[in-house]
Amino acid sequence: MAIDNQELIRMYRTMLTIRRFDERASKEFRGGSGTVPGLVHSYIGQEAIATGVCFNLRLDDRIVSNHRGHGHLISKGADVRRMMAEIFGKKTGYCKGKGGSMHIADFGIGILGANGIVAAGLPIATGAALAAHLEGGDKIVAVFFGDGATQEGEFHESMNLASIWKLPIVFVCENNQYGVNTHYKYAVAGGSIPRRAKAYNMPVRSVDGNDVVAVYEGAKEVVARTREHIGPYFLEFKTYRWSMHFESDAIPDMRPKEEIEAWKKKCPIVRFGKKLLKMGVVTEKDLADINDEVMAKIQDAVDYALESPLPAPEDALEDVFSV
Amino acid sequence: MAIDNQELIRMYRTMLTIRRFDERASKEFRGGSGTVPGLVHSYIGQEAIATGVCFNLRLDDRIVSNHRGHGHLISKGADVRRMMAEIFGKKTGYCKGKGGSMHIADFGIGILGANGIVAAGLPIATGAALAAHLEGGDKIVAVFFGDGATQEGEFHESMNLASIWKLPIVFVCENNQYGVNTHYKYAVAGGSIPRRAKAYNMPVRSVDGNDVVAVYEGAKEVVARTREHIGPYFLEFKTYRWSMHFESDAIPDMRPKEEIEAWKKKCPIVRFGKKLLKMGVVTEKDLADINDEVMAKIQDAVDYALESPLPAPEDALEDVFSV
Amino acid sequence: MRKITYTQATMEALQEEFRRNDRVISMSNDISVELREEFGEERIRLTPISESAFVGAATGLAGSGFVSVVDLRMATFAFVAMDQMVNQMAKITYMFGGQAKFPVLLRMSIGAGIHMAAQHSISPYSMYMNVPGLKLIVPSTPYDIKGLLKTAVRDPNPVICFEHSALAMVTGEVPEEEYTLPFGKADIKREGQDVTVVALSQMVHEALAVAEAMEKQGVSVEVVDPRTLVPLDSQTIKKSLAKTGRFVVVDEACRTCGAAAEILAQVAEDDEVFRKLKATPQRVCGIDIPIPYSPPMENYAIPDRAKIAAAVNKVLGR
Amino acid sequence: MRKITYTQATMEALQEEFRRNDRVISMSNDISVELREEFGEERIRLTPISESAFVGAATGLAGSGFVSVVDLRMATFAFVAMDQMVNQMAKITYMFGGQAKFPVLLRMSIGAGIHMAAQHSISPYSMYMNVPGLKLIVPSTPYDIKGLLKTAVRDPNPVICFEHSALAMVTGEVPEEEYTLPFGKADIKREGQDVTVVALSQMVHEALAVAEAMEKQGVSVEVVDPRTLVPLDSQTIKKSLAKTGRFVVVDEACRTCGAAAEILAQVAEDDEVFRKLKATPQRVCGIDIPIPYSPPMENYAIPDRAKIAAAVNKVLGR
Ligand SMILES: Cc1ncc(C[n+]2csc(CCOP(=O)(O)OP(=O)(O)O)c2C)c(N)n1
Ligand SMILES: Cc1ncc(C[n+]2csc(CCOP(=O)(O)OP(=O)(O)O)c2C)c(N)n1
Ligand SMILES: [Mg+2]
Ligand SMILES: [Mg+2]
Repeated sequence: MAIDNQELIRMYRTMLTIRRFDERASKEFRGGSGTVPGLVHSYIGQEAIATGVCFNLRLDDRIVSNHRGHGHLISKGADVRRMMAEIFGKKTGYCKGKGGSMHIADFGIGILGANGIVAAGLPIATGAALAAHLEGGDKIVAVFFGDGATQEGEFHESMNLASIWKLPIVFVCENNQYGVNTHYKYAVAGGSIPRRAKAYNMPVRSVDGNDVVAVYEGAKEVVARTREHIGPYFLEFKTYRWSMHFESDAIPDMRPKEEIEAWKKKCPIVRFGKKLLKMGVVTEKDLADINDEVMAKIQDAVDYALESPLPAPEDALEDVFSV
Repeated sequence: MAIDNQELIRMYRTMLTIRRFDERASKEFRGGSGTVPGLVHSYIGQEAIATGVCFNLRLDDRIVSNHRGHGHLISKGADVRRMMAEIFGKKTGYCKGKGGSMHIADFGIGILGANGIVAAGLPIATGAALAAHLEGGDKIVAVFFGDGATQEGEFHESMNLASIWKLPIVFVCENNQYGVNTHYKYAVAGGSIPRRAKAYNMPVRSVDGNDVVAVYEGAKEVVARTREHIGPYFLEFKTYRWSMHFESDAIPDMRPKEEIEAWKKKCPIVRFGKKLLKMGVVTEKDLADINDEVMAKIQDAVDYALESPLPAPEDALEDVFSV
Repeated sequence: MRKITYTQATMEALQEEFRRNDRVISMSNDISVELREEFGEERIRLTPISESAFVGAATGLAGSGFVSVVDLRMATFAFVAMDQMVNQMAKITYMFGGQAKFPVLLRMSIGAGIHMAAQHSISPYSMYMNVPGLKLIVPSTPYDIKGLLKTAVRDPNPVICFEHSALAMVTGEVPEEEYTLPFGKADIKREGQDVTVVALSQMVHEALAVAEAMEKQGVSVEVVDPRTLVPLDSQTIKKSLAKTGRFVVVDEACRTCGAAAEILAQVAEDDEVFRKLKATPQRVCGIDIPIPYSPPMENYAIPDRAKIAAAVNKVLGR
Repeated sequence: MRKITYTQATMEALQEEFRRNDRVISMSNDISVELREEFGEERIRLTPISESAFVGAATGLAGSGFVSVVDLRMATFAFVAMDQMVNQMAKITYMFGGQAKFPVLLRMSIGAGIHMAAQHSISPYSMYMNVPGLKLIVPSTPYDIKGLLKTAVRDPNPVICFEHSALAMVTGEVPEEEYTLPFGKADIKREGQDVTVVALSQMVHEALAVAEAMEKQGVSVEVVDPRTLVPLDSQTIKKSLAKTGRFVVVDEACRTCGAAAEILAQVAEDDEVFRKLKATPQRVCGIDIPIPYSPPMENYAIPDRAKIAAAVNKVLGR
């Protein structure tokens, strides 16, 4: 493995940060104490993907995220304090409390925003890739979306447009196999998402989405090629969502219990931790320390969010237009 | 060839009827005499496709057409008088003058309507195919659309839906190579439409769209298979549009002159006529008689349209809702 | 009479209509287990996340002799299928000269208050009101939604039912016996003499609360619920105004070009009503902003009882 | 001053802005040869027939430091991209707390009179007016479109320009020198004392023709063209009304929930204006039907001079 040890540890820490962040955000929401007013779509189980992909990105690369976006944002470098504050609906949040969990953005570090409409980020990302193309250089865009998004017309149009214009964009499909309760083998004719990407004349790579090293290595080559600005690339990661579609019983989880349990055994973080131990990169103590550190960071983010003021009602009147 | 002579002659007559119909409708529009108030998208050059496909359909099969729809309607059995009257904006037209050229329908013979929005007929046709599926039996649907329509999201979603539900529908792509002035090799990533259909797990057949016998034979097998209600089929016909996008100079024709001329040499009607002569199915005299007969029929349609009354202004108030 | 929730009333309406006519077919990417169990997967169809396709398919199915029922969930999701609603479903009865019927019921959730921000919260009925060919209903009670949905399923035209998220758990009296409610018939939810308050959807309940509170102050407020926006029963509204001479319309949707603008315009442009108006007519609407996420701002974005009461007081000159 | 057509004025505005800022990029599936020759294929981009993709791309491009100009052609085609306009472009400035700018100009053709029926003829601006976050302009003359389009390209927000098909060949005076026109500033196209007629887009010309004809009958009509619908200059309208006390609003769009309803509502709900109204305010609008194909019906569907004159006479009590 050509990844340096510090980088491996950073990746582990990022994955764990995502995990602890979403555990806490979900708990706060489920607790019903009103700290988190709106729904949270947990990224738990998929941490390896955002981490492995974004570790290949530079600060000036851009990403576009979807409704299940916390992991993408954290991996790209978003500040967990401002994320938590946003989810808590506070004025200090990334969007001053206007967006909430599904709409966090940080344009300063190339996060062009999460999105509440399935597949709607793809056209926007395609436009960002057009910007990168027009700017020249080797900047790229990565757009994250689920298997469900491949069922929307906006997926089709964006794939086609990015391909004919040879735009520097990586389409990152997180195939967690379900859109809410619908299995992709039911909803995607032919049952193969890569096959579809190929029909747009796009190179495709399918990688185990629960193995962060495989994700990182796969994305590395893809990102390097995309930096040449010779066209888009499609990456499919098979994975699984551990939680319900969102943290509320409004929509029951209809997936087979055994399936959920089986995938939990494939935990990307446990797996990566074991690997790091085996490689001698870390000790059990190191892992425990990282966990403590991450827990403290998340607690700090929660404290920050709790202490932050709510927006005033009239703040709602600002930001409809830019000036 | 297994097609009986009478059928061959009927096919020839249908193709010629389409040709003469659109020649006349275009002339009336271009003449500027006000007989045809609205734009006409001429089907000239593509007659073999509608004819060859629809000759495999029964009266109770359904079709959905697009903006270039006259050929589809005539092949499915629409009354040229009521078509012409509609295009002339008369009360006796198929839609009482409310729809015009792009919106002719005849639900009585399974014509579920032409459509002015690119690709918008595909979801509607998919629904009609769902009806056929639910009814049981062996009724099918055929939907006609251009290469340009394959660029729209509605194409993608319909193909996918029809495929996963195994609906009895034939997707008929008339690849005349351009959407207005844009070549499909520019606008369709990868430059292959059949490849895309395959990605939806759909069987595909590509046939020369200027050879009516090939179209007929190809569609025959496809239609027979589709009648088994085991799933959709995709048919691509390569062809060429002779006229401008529509009969008006509002959008100049930017296609290479030589290309247009070369395709005119591949006239599907001349070609079929020669074949019939060579096969001894008809004599030169027969062909001339057919032409006279068709010309008379079109003249009769024009006379009918001319003699028909315009709608009264207040007729506009009817039909917003069904009762 | 028994009381059931808005959601239960909705379910009963669908169950009864699915039992009544086996050509009623539903499509959604989120299906009801209850309906599926009773009516099977052929009739209760699970779709991919492809709204244009299944809304369009609803039209094709309806034009082929079936009745389509589509649940789009959030009204914001419906925008991805806008062509199929606005260019197709709404217009083809007309464009084809009335030769076919398109019985389609589309359902979608509207409204703020769910803390999901602007891409999940909207009350867009006025956008559809500007598109002739669609019937639009905004039931505010369990009784109304049951009766109106049953009528919708039997209507030979496309109907959109806008269901406010906040109403789901609202309970109300619903008879055991079958009934339907006509379109184009407003319901006077509370009679009064001094002011006419026309309110839509969830705002009906807010208006009623205000009316009750004002009663104690000796003010008699009449609350009119149009129940259907297309067709709109302006007669009932005007009749109420002939009595009160004072007009307030309350709508959660954004103010500009909302349904409230239309209702106010119909009142103001009517010679007879205009003559009888004792005060400047008033709108109480959502502010012209996307719905924000955080509750203090979200609550501020839409009308509340204080704002309704203020408008009532204003037209009363208090 | 030289006279040029509406189309030429549009072209000049775009040429000037493309020269002024090389980060202005255009996308359309039907490109202008003239622009392409001058600015090249990288900036004048030919798209597939994929409106959602290129409208969405316009947003992403704009959010990445460019300025996007999109020609959607017919306003009906825009409905296939409605999600990208209504859920995305209009809302993301707000939802992201104002951290980025999205300078996008979307152009689309509106109006009846082209005999292409309901899927090619519509005037849907009021639908967008109900969606906060979009600026909306409806220029009626070559002078206005040139000045407003230039402002639109420089505006850091999404702007939709609605261009009536019937205006393409209309000529008018346009200065050689560069100028821009502000948003939110109505233009009094003709001064008058007796009646205020607010008219939109192509209807401005019809209203002016009526005003001219009525002048001969001794009636002095003031014609106000708001020019931009969001922001809307209600001050100018109200000031005119303070003078005339008589109000007619003319809009080709369907009556129900059209822009005319909003303008009438703003007039009627204003205490001061309401007090000064000498007659019931009137709307002259398109009938609530999809635009039919055949000219006798098509003409009937939208307002004409006779209908405008009748409304003016009515508010005058004649
Ligand atoms: C246009 C649209 N339709 C429906 C929804 C409701 N919805 C939100 S997420 C989701 C499932 C998406 O599945 P997928 O893309 O696989 O992402 P996952 O949730 O599995 O991460 C659905 C149907 C939506 N947000 N937007
Ligand atoms: C959604 C939409 N976008 C654009 C148009 C304008 N338009 C009409 S026909 C056409 C080209 C269609 O090309 P194709 O599908 O290949 O059909 P052809 O005209 O070649 O028969 C376009 C762009 C439209 N009608 N609808
Ligand atoms: Mg998924
Ligand atoms: Mg074509």
